[in-house]
Amino acid sequence: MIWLLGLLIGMMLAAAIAVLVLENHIAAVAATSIVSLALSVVFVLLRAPDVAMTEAAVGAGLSSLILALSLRRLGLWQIEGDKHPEIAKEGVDA
Amino acid sequence: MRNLTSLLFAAGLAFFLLVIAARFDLGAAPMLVGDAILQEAPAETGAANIVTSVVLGYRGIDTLGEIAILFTASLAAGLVLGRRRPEASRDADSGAVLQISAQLLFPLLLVVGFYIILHGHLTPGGGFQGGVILAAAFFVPLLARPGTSVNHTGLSLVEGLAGAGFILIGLLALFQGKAFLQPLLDKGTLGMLVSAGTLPLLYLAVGLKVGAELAGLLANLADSEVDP
Amino acid sequence: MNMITLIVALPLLAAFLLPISDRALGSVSRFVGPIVLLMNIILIMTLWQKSEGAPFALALGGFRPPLGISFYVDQLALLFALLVSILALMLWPYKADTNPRVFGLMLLLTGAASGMALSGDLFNIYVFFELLSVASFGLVASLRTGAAFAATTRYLIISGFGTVMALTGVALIYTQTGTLNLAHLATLAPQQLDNATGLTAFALILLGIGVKAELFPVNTWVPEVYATASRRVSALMAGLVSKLAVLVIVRLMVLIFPQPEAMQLMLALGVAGVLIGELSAWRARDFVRMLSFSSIGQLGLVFVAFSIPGEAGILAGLAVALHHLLVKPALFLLAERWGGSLGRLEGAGRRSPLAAGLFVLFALSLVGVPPLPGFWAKLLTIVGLLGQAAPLYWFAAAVVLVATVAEVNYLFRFGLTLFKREEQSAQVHKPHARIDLGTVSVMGVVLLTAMFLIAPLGERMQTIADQTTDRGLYISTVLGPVGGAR
Amino acid sequence: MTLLDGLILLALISVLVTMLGYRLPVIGWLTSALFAGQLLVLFLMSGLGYGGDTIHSSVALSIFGQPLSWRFDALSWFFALITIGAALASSLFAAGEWGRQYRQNGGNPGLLQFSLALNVLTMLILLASGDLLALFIGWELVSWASFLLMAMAGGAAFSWAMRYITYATGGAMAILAGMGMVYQMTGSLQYADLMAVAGQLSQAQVVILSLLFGSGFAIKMGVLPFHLWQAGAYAETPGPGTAFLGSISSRMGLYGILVVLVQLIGLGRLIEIDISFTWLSLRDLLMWVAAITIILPTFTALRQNDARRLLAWHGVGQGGYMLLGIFSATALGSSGGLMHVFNHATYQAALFLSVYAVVHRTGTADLNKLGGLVTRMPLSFLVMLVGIIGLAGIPPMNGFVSKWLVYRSLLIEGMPLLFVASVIGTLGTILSVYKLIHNMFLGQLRAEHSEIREAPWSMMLPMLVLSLIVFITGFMPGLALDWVAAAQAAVGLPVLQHSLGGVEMEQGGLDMTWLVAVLFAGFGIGALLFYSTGKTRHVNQLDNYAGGHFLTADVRYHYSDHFYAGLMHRIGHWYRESFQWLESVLISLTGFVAQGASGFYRIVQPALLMLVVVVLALWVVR
Amino acid sequence: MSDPELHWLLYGGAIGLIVIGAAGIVMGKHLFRIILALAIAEAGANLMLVVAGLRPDAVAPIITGGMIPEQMVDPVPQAMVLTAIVIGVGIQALVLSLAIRVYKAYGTLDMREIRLKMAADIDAEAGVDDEVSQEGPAGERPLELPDAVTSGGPGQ
Repeated sequence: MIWLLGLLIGMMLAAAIAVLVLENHIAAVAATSIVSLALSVVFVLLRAPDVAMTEAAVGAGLSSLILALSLRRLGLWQIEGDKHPEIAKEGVDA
Repeated sequence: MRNLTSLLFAAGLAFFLLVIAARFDLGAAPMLVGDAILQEAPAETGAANIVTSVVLGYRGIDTLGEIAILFTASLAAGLVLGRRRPEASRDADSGAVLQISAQLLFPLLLVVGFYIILHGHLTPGGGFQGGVILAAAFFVPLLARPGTSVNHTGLSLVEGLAGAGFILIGLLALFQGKAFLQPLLDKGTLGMLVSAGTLPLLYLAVGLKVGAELAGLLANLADSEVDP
Repeated sequence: MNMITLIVALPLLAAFLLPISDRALGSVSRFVGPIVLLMNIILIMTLWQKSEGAPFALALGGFRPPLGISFYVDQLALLFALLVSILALMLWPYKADTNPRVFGLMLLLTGAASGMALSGDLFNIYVFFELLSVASFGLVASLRTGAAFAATTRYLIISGFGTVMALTGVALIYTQTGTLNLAHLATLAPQQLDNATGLTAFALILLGIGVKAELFPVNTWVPEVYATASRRVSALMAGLVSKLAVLVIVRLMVLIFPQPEAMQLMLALGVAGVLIGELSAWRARDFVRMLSFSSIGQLGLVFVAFSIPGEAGILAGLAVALHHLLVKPALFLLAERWGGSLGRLEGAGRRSPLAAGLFVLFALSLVGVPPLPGFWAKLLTIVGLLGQAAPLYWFAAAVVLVATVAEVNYLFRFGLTLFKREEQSAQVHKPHARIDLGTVSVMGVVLLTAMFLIAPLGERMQTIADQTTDRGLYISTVLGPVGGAR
Repeated sequence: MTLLDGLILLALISVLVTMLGYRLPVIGWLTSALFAGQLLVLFLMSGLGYGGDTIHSSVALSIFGQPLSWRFDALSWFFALITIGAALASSLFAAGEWGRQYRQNGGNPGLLQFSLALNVLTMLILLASGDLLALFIGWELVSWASFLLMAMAGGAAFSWAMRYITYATGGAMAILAGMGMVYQMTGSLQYADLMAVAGQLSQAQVVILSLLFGSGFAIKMGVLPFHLWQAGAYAETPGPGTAFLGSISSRMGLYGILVVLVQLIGLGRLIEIDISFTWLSLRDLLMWVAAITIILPTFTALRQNDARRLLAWHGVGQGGYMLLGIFSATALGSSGGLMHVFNHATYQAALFLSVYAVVHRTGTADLNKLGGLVTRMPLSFLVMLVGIIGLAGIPPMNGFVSKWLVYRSLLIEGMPLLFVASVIGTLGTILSVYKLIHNMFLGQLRAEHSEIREAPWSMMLPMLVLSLIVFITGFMPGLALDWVAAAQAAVGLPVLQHSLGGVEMEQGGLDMTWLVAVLFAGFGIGALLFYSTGKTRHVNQLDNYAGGHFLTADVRYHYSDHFYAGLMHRIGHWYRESFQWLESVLISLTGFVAQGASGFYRIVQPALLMLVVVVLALWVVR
Repeated sequence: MSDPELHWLLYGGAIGLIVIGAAGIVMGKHLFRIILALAIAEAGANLMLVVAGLRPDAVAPIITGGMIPEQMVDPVPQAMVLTAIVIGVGIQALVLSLAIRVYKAYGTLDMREIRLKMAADIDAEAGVDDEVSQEGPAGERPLELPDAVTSGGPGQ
């Protein structure tokens, strides 16, 4: 089981870094929800089903929905991410 | 340069937090309160899901604060975003398939939501999770057919009444001479649907409130135009 | 005694129902808020009388502490709860065109603030703190200008970062002790938290909560938020919200983190706040930002005062905090019509002499001119600081004294500007709204009354400080046999 | 209710009356009457001035565990006498004609009277203080009351008042720090407790305490290097206010020094402390500061072309004599210093009032635009003559007596260098007062002033009374020396043996009665010779010729511009500029730091700061 | 699973999330990324709380079938995390709606530009020409301000 946990946490951290590094905003949102999903699985493994459910429903579901909606409102809903190259470029300068 | 400094300090934070974590007695949480609650909770609240009894019983006021925060956030978001203009342009309707499936999904989600809420004291899940699903239930048709206007009045009615219900249940205990938010009613048998006194009622209030709140928020965010 | 929970529950209830009542009753619902606040005030007064100053604890939901959440109601908590209601009533947005949502936010803010004052549970404090924050975000943004939105966003981000830090601190404490009840923590702290983990947790919580308390260095939001929010909101934030955050920090420090390192950390941050705040205020070119920076400096002084170990520190800190709580809102209200650069305000005082006179009164008290109350606060602080052996305290005293000179300079530079003979008579200054001026006048009267009643007030504050510093009393009240299921 | 309560109550009533009735036309007279009443109460307490027992106030408070009490001893009484006297003179001066004109020019004489009353009240509270806390409260009240008086004229007065209050707050904060230290050492703020431990304090503690309290009080006196604010601030105060401030206000600093350094810590402790790498003791250092305070401001005064500023700069300089006398710690010197407070107040008030009488009639205090007024305003001239003789320290006026005492004690104590320094100061004084009286009253009368009249009686009365006092206490210094001796006893200094005419000593005393008699006999003989030769004729000042032409009123043959230009050329003005340079450096430095501070609020990413602090805190914690 | 490696893994994960989130907040120039980073940091704090209540060989704190198991994990942190998650999403929604308004007002989400535009707005409203002295403090101000600060330039 520890391997599973290790995998999940590794995935989580990788996705978290991806959130900061990815240029495309939609991809970043997706990465955020991957973090949440992985986290909710971790919660299940940690014997916290309630928290897992909440994290899945709120973190992965609702929060991604909210983010996606506001992406649309912000005019950042571009799959290629080339319409606002300057923002995309400056998004993260890590 | 600044990024370098930032990374340096972020690494420093990680290092020090790990140093602190290294001091913990790993694998042996003290659980002073936790153990006592595990011992007493089933008898005191009658809820099989001890997390629920903590959320609504032992830490009920936290939950009150939490729904208040959600309420405040949606109030503030409403204040920030303002009301939509009726003549504002809307997104085009999505296809018929989506619309029909959304209509089908609505009762399903509703049922699931209420199920999760009402079984919150027995199984994992409860007001928050169910509330989110309720919100989704209201939001999916909206997504499918952006033209439909949200019934803000209804939402705020549910929202207000549910929140008030939570507090009133708490106050009821207060006026019976007990402590605020003290569970009332018969505890029932552990594990039955009708058990755990007022906890399911509280969870229902929480679920409705969370659902209405989030639905309102989503609807607000989804409006494609706001007044300037 | 259980009724005390009403002061938290009633505003929340009213806020929840406000959208409904707004639809149903229309403008009548504007009076709901003030009525609730009045009820709160009456409730607290009667309870204070009934408890005769003796602290009591109540277990919410009837679960015995430390399992359930308990409220600890001592004079300090009651005092702050009372001040919350009174100040919220005074700074209520009475203007006719106020968005009804603002009323709801105000009520939520009051409820959260009262809850913070009373709560005796670490995580519960965090929850109320978040509620307070969110309500204040809404209030700050309520003017709906671009600058207000931008300022709120920046404020929210730094605040959110602080929240994460504070939550991590709470997690550390829980990992170490397994409890969240402050009284329980107080019994465990000497063994469990008197170490690096405890101090780390304190540092994290201090910075997290310090965002609201305008603690250096997490106060960069202050000038922009106060400049863009409505003056009443600024007054509320500078006067009330910051003090409640301070109150929480003080509670934690007294009960859980009495280590000298914790105090010195707070002292160092406080000193930096005094220095930077007052010097920036010295450079400020408009009234509102001058007040904002000066508020940072004053809050720094509050932290400096509270970081004096022992009862002297609590007494001094309480005096400084209460004084600032009265003075800063008044000054912000005066700023309502005195916006704009200082040069534009030449001769404004001659048009509204009452307002200018009040400004001078409050400014005098702020810089600590005897026998106004501000002087006693400053005196207690200086005497307390110099009474400590550590050189950092002496340095702090020197900084506070030097900062006072800067404070006099900028406050009275402005004060004299008000009385300049008008060279450019083209400038027309709107007179203050009657409601603002009335509120400020009341505050001025309170200040003068406090000046005359300083001796009995001092005794009362002494008893409050005694009670606050008494860890044993706190523990026995909450965990003792009496405190359980009353 | 004791007499002290009565006095302070009366002062309070004066404040309230002036506050409520500031619009009344008779407010000036009313205030004068109230001041006279206060003076009366003070005379009822005159036992103090002759060694009577301390009078306590029945008011005593305890705030935050700190007892607060008030009392009057001989020193307080001595200072209170000067205070109320000066206030009475100023108020009387402003009550009649002057106030009317002031009102016409847009001023508010009621506000002036109110400020005077407020200043007197606060000074009485300061003088009555019975412990360090009360002293500080009184001190701050006095500071802010003078701020009001200085700022009330508006315009340029604002920036001077601002400068004053900045300095004054700095001083007050130094005193507050000193109080904090005292509290830390003794656990209380009572005089008695500090006196009790004063002997056991370590040298470092004494040095720090003396510097904190000393500099705090010295700021009010304008002792170097804290003198920049004073002359301008005093000069910009409306008329009689200047006289009041110039004569007594800054002496409150001396009172503080007397109480804390002399009475509580004791000069003996200061003498014990040697300053490393020099041959000076701490006391000597302070005396040298005093000496420099005499010289530099006096020569600065020489350069002034505004009569008010000239006098105000002398006010700064004369403070040095007082300090010099008191720090000498002998009966002779300290009595000189204390008496100089009284003397300075009297002649300085007389001088300021006579200058303002001239300003009242001519509308200017510019020394380059006046002259020859002796024929038009002879009484004012007389008052000024008496005043400058006093200021310059020439017999037979009272200034001579006090300065003589100081010189004498310096010589006896073996401090010739300081003696020389103070004589240099006196030299400068004589030169500059000559400039004053010459440019105003002597020489050519200006055409535009040919029709002016003597000042009205309401203004002349206080002036004449003051010059009379200057003369009488010069003639019979024993009158004032009685009070001085009682004050010396009150602060624990050795008491001067004196007689009505002066001092009796083995090494050669001073008897002013004889001296004055001889002097006047000399004058008499001179006058006799002058008038007995006959053949004098009164000529108009234009009945003369130069370069073969008769003179007309519009030709200026009166040398007044750039008075002492040659001397000034030799001295240069580097000394005064050097302090201004210091001040501006300090301000720039503050500005620089402040700029950095507010730059902090312009950083793009506040979260980074938070992170930095978290990490630093963790680093410290670990 | 009592081995410390597991705990290291979990604490490492939690701290990693917190630090990545913090780094994102600190370094991010784009408001939207900062909001995402905030969410990640919160998730890390939540994980940390849950780990705090973890106990080896225990089951979830739910009584199934009416019998009380021997060992259950601590329910209190779970309840707290439940609360924290919901709080987090509320705040996220609020900050997103603020971001929408900021975007509407200033047309950008770059934090630096936002700050500059906001500062200009505030100065304009206060009637202060930024950093140009309207009335100097007591005494003169001999030093001219360097350009970098005058223009409110980048704090690099």
